[in-house]
Amino acid sequence: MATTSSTSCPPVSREHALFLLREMLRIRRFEEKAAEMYSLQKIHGFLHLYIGEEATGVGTMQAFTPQDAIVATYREHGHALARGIPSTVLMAEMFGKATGCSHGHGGSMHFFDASRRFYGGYAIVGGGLPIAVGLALADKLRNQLRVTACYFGDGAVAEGEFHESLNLAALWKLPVVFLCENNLYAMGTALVRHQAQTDISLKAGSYGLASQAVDGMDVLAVEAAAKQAADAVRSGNGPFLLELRTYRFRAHSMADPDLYRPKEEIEEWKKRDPISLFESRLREWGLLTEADRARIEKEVAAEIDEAVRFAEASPFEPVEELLKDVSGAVKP
Amino acid sequence: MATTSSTSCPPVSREHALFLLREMLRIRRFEEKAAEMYSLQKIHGFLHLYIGEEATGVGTMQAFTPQDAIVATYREHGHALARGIPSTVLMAEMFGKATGCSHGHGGSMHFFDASRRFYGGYAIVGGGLPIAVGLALADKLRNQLRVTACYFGDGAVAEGEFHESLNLAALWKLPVVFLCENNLYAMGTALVRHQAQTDISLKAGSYGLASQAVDGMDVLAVEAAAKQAADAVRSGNGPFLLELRTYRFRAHSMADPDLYRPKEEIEEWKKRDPISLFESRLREWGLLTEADRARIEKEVAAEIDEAVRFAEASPFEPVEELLKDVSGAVKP
Amino acid sequence: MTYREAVRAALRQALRSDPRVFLMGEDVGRYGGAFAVSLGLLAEFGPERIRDAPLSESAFVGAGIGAALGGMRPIVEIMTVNFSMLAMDQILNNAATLRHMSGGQLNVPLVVRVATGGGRQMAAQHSHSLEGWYAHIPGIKVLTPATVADAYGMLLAALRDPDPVFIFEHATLYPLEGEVDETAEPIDIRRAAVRRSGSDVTLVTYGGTLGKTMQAADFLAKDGIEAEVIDLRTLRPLDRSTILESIAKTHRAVLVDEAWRTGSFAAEISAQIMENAFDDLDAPVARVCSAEVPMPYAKHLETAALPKVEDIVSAAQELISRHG
Amino acid sequence: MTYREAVRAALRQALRSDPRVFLMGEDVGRYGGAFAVSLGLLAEFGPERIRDAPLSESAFVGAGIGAALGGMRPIVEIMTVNFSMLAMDQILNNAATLRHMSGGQLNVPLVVRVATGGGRQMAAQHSHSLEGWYAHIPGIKVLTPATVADAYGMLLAALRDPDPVFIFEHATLYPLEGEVDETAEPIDIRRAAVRRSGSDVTLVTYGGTLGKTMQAADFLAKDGIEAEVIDLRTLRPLDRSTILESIAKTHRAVLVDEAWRTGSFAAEISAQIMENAFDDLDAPVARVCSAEVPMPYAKHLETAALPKVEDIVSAAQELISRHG
Ligand SMILES: Cc1ncc(C[n+]2csc(CCOP(=O)(O)OP(=O)(O)O)c2C)c(N)n1
Ligand SMILES: Cc1ncc(C[n+]2csc(CCOP(=O)(O)OP(=O)(O)O)c2C)c(N)n1
Ligand SMILES: [Mg+2]
Ligand SMILES: [Mg+2]
Repeated sequence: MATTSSTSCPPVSREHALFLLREMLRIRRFEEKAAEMYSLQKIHGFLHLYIGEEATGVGTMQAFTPQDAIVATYREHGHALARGIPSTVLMAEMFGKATGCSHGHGGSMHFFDASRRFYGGYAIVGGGLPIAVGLALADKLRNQLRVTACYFGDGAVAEGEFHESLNLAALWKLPVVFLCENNLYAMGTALVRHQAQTDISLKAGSYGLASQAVDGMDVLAVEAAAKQAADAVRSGNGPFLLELRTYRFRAHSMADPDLYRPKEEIEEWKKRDPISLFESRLREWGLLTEADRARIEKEVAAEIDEAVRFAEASPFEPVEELLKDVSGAVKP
Repeated sequence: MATTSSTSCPPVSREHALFLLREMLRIRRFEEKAAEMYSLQKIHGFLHLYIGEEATGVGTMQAFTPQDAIVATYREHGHALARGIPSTVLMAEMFGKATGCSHGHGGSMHFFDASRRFYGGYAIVGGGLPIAVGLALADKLRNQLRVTACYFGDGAVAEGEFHESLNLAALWKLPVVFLCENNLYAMGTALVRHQAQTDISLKAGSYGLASQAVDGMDVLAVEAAAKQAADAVRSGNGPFLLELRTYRFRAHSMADPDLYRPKEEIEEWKKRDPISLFESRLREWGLLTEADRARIEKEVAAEIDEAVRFAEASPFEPVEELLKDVSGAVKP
Repeated sequence: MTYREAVRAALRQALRSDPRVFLMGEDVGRYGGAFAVSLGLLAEFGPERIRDAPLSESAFVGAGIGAALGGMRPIVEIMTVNFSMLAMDQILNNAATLRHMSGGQLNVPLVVRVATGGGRQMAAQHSHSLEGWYAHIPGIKVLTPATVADAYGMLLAALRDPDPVFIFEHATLYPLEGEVDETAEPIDIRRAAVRRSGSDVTLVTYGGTLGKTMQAADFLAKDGIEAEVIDLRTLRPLDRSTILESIAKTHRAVLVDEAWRTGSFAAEISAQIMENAFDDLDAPVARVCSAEVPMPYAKHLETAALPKVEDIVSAAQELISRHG
Repeated sequence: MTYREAVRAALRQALRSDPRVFLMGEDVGRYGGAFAVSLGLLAEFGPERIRDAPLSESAFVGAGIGAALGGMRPIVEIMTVNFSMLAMDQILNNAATLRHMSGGQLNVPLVVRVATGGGRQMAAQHSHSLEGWYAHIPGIKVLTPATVADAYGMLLAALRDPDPVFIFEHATLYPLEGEVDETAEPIDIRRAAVRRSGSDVTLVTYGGTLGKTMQAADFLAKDGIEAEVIDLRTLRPLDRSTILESIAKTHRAVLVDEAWRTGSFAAEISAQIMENAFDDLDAPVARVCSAEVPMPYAKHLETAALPKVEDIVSAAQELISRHG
C-alpha cells in the first residue's frame, strides 16, 4: 500500500499544501454544518457524511481536469466540493431549494452539475459504474482525450454491476479511473462479512487491469497515486482500479445508530484523522503556521455560513413546475 | 491445464472405460437424433446441441452422487442423460408431451427431474448460479453433507450473477462445485471479445477460491479433476471453480447460421473429438475391441429409437390443465 | 405495538416455531435492519439464521429461491423496492416460473419482504410503489399489509404458502401503533377487509394509503357522504368479490393507489369493475394516484406528487355531484 | 421488404446520417443479431459502431445511458424482453430519472430495441410481453411498431427524441412483408393509427396482436359487424384522443393485449375509457389478453395461453349481443 514516507524536505509546495488543507477543511466543516442543519430539520431524507474520508476525495480530485467527468455516489458532498461546485448551491440543494445544484429535486444523495461534468450523485449502490463506462465510451468513440472518474464504496464491489463494468471497461480499453473508497463497511456490514477476498485492488486481476491500493488518510499519497492512475488511463492503456483505504468517522447515515462496530475501532482510526495528520506533517515541514491555520479556518467558516444564508434565503421551485423535468421536447 | 498423459498402462478399468464411452455415445446419438427431429418439426423452439462437449458432462457427472444436486443451462441434454434421466422422457419433453420430464412445459431448454435432484434447465444466462448457491445454503444450514454442481458457460462469466454468486458461495463456504464449460464462444461472441481476462479459472482469485482448468476433451482428465474438486468441496473448504476447456462442434442453436468462426477452427477441434480421442486411447490400452464398439453403438441406437418411439406414442397434456401448475394449494 | 414491532414479532414467532425459517438480506443482522425491523433477532437466533448478505440483490434473492427448493423457508429482505429491480430477473424468470416449467415437480416457498413507498423525502431512487408490477406476475402472491395486525398476521400466513410471496411494507407505516392478537386465527390472505362501511361511495386502497383514505372517509362523513373503505390487503390474488359487493351497494368507486397513475394497479381494479359491475355503476370509477414524475426530494414537491386526502375527498364528491 | 429488413434499413440510415449513432448489444455484430436484424452492418460500419457486448445487460444498458449523457446517440439491443429484467435497475432508476433528478440539466437520448412476445415455443423465460411495465415509467417512451413501415419510421423518430425511447419488436413480426417509403415524412410517434375504420365496435391493440385483430375484424365483417381497429403504436405517451373519438362513434371497445391479463396495459386503457368516455359506452369494455401462466413450451398449450382471433371475435360479438 502506497504512503508518503515522512521526510525532512517537504514533497509539496507551501501553496499547494495549504490548498489541500483548505479543501479538506471545507468538506469537514460543510459536513458538520449539514449534520447541524439536519438536526434542525432544514435537511431531510438520507444524509451520508464524508467526515474522515476527506483525503480521498480531495487527493484524487487533483488528478482530474475540468474536461474530465466525475461519477459519484450518495456520499458525494466531498467530491462535489472538491470538484468546485459552490457550497452555496450544494447546501441549497439539501434545503430543497430551486437554487440547489439539482433544483431541489435530488437532495443530499443526488448532486449534479452538468457545467462541471459532475454527473451525480447515484444512490443505487453500484449503479454509477455502468454510467461511467458509458461516458468513457462516448469519449473513446470520439477520440476525446479525457477520462471519467468513477467513485464507489467497498460495498459496491459485491454488486454484479462492479464486475460487469470493470470487464466492459477493460475489454474495450475505456478511459475510466475506478476509485474504490474502501471505508471497511457497507452500512453495518464489515468488509470481511461482504467480501470473500478482502483485498479489493487484487480483484483487478480478473479483468487484466492495473490497480493499486493507497493509504486513504494520507492526502499526498492519495494525490500521487491518483495522478499515476489518471496518467496511465490517459495514455490509452484502458482503465485503472485505485483502492483508497479509509474510514468513516460518523455513522453510515443520520438514521444509523452505529451499533455494529466497536467505539475503540473508531477512536483508533480518528488518531489517523486525515486533516490533523496532514496538519502535523505540514508543521514538521514548516509549511503551516498558527496564523495560516486560523486564517483558513476563518475563511472556511465564512464560506459555510454564506452557504447556509444562501440556502435559507433561496426560493422553492413553484409546485406548478412539478412535471417540468420529466420529459423534454423533440427538437425539430 | 490438467490432462492425462497417455501411458502404456491404462489408468482406468475396462468396465468403467466402456461405461464412459457409452455415456458419451448416448449423448452424441441423442443430440444427432434431436437435430433430425427438429428438422422434421417434431421439436420446436430453441435447440442447443451438446455435440463436442460430451466429455465435460460425462466426466464431471462421475464426481456426484444421487444425493448431490445438479443445476444446468439450456444446453443441458448431456447433463440430464449423464445424470440418469431416461432418454425417453427427455425426448418426450422436446416433443412437448405430457410424459416429458417437465410435462411438456419446458422443452429443450428446461429439463427437470426432482427425483434425481436435477433442478433444471435455466435459459437466462447466469440465472442458475444463485439457485445453486441457495441449494448449497440449504444443505449447509441443515448440515447435510452433499454438494451442488452448477454448470454454466464462458459467456455467463461476464454476467453480474457470476460475480455475486461466487462471492456469496465463497464468503459463506457453501458446498458448490462451479463448473464452467468454456467452449470459447458465447453464441457468436468469442471469448476474447467478451472477457478482458480470458483465463476463467484465474478469476477464482477474486473470491479466494480454489480453481483448476482441465482439458475438456479428455474425459479421464475431466473425471479426475471433477472428483478432486468435489472432494475439496465435500471436505467443507467452500466452493471450487473448475474450468472445462471444450468446444461445440455444432452451431450455437439450430437457428444459428454459424458465420462468426472459421470452418478451419471447427475442423481443428474436431480432430480432438472427445469420443474418438477416448476410443483411440482405449484401443492403445487394449480396452476396446471392434466388437465392443459395435455392441455399444447398437445398444445406444436401440435406446435412442425407443426414446423417439416413446415420445411419438405419448399423449399431450390436456389443454384444460393449462393453469394447473401456476400456484399450489396452501397446506393446512 | 408498532407495525415495526409486529413484523419483528412475526419473524421471531416464525424463527422459533420452524427450524427451516431463516432471514437473509442486507444489514438484517448486526445493523438490525435498515428500518430496525430485525433489531435483536441476531442475538436470539445467531448469524446463520439472521444472515447479513453482501450487496448482491440478484444473488441473495436467487439464493432464497434455491434454499426454498432445498427445503428451507427463507425470508429475504430487500431494503427498498427500487433495489428489487436488481433481482427482477430471479423473481420473474425463476421464482415465478419454476413450478410451471418443471411440470409441477418443484415449488418455491419463499417469502420476500420489501420496503416500499414515498413520503420521506428519499427522492427518485428510493420512493416508488411498484407493487402493481409484481401483481402482474403469475406464480407469485403480493401482500400489502396496511395495519399492525396484518403486518403480523400476513407474514405468518405467507410462510404457510407453498409459492413465492412478496410482502410490501410501506416505510411510513413502521412507526404506526396498533393491536396484535398473537393468539388469533391465521389470516386468510385471500380476503380483502372492509375497514369502514358506508353506502354512498366505495373507496378502494391498500398499504400506505389506507390511512389517508380513512381520513378522507371521515371528512366525507362530515359532508353526509358515507364512504365504504376497502383495504385490498392482497393484490394477487385479488379479492374481486368484496369490491363488487360494495359497488353493488354504493354504485360508485374511487381507487387510491400511491403508484404512478398510468399502469397502476388501480387501473386493473377499474378494468375489473368495468367488466363485472358496469351496470351497477352510477358514475365512472375514479383513480387517485401519484403524479407521473420520479419522486422529487423537496418536501413541497413530494407532497404534490403523492395522493392527498383532499384529492380523495374531491374525487368522491365529484362522483356524487356529477352523477347524483 | 420485411419488418426485419425495415429495422435494418432504419439502422443503416441512422448510422450513415449521424456519426453519433452506434449499435451496441449481444451478438449484434459478428453474429448479425439474434434475429438477423443487424446482419451486414458490421461490414459497413465496423466494430466500433456495431459493438458486440458481453453478456452484461445491466452494464451495457447503463453504458448506453452514459454514452447518451456523453453526447452520443446509442441504440442498445436487448435480445429478449425477459433479459431486460437484468437491466431494469439502470432503466427505472437511472435512464428514467436523470433528467428530473438533475433538475433538467441532463437528458438521456438513448434508444433501446427489445424483442418481445410469444408464439414461437420459446417457453417461460423467452416469451413474455412486458411493454406494459415499461409504459408505467415516467421519463421514458414506449413504442411498439406493428407494421413494416412503422418498424422503419418509428426507429428514426425515436432517434430524434431527447429522452430514452424503448422500442418493442414482437419477434413474430420479423418475417412480415410490407412497404416502406424511405422518403416519407418522419412519423409523429404521439399518434395512434386507425388501421381499419368501422362503426360498430372499436378494437384497440398494438404490436404483435395487430394481425390477429385485423383478422378478427375481417371475420366480424362477414357477420355484418364493422369493427374499427386502432393500432396504439406508442404506449407511452398514450394517444387517448384517437381511442375516445372512435368510442364516441362505436360505443363499444375490445382491448387486445398479449400481456398477462392482470395488470396488463389493456387495464390502463380500460380505466382511461372509464374515466373519459363512460357516458359513451353501450357496453363494458372487454379485454382479450394472455392466460396467467408462465409461457408453456408445448404448441397446443402456448396457443391456448395466447390471445386468439376467435377470442377477439367472440368478445366483440358478446358486447354487441349483450347490450344491443
Ligand atoms: C442496490 C442497493 N442496495 C442497498 C442499498 C442500501 N445501502 C445504501 S448505502 C449502502 C452501503 C454501501 O456501502 P459502500 O458501497 O461501502 O459505500 P459507503 O456507504 O461505505 O460509502 C447500502 C447497503 C442501496 N442504496 N442500493
Ligand atoms: C441474460 C441472457 N442474455 C442473453 C441470452 C441469449 N443467449 C442465450 S445463450 C447465449 C450465449 C451463452 O454463452 P455461454 O454462456 O458460453 O454458453 P454456451 O451457449 O456456449 O454453452 C446468449 C447470449 C440469454 N439467454 N440470457
Ligand atoms: Mg463502505
Ligand atoms: Mg460458451
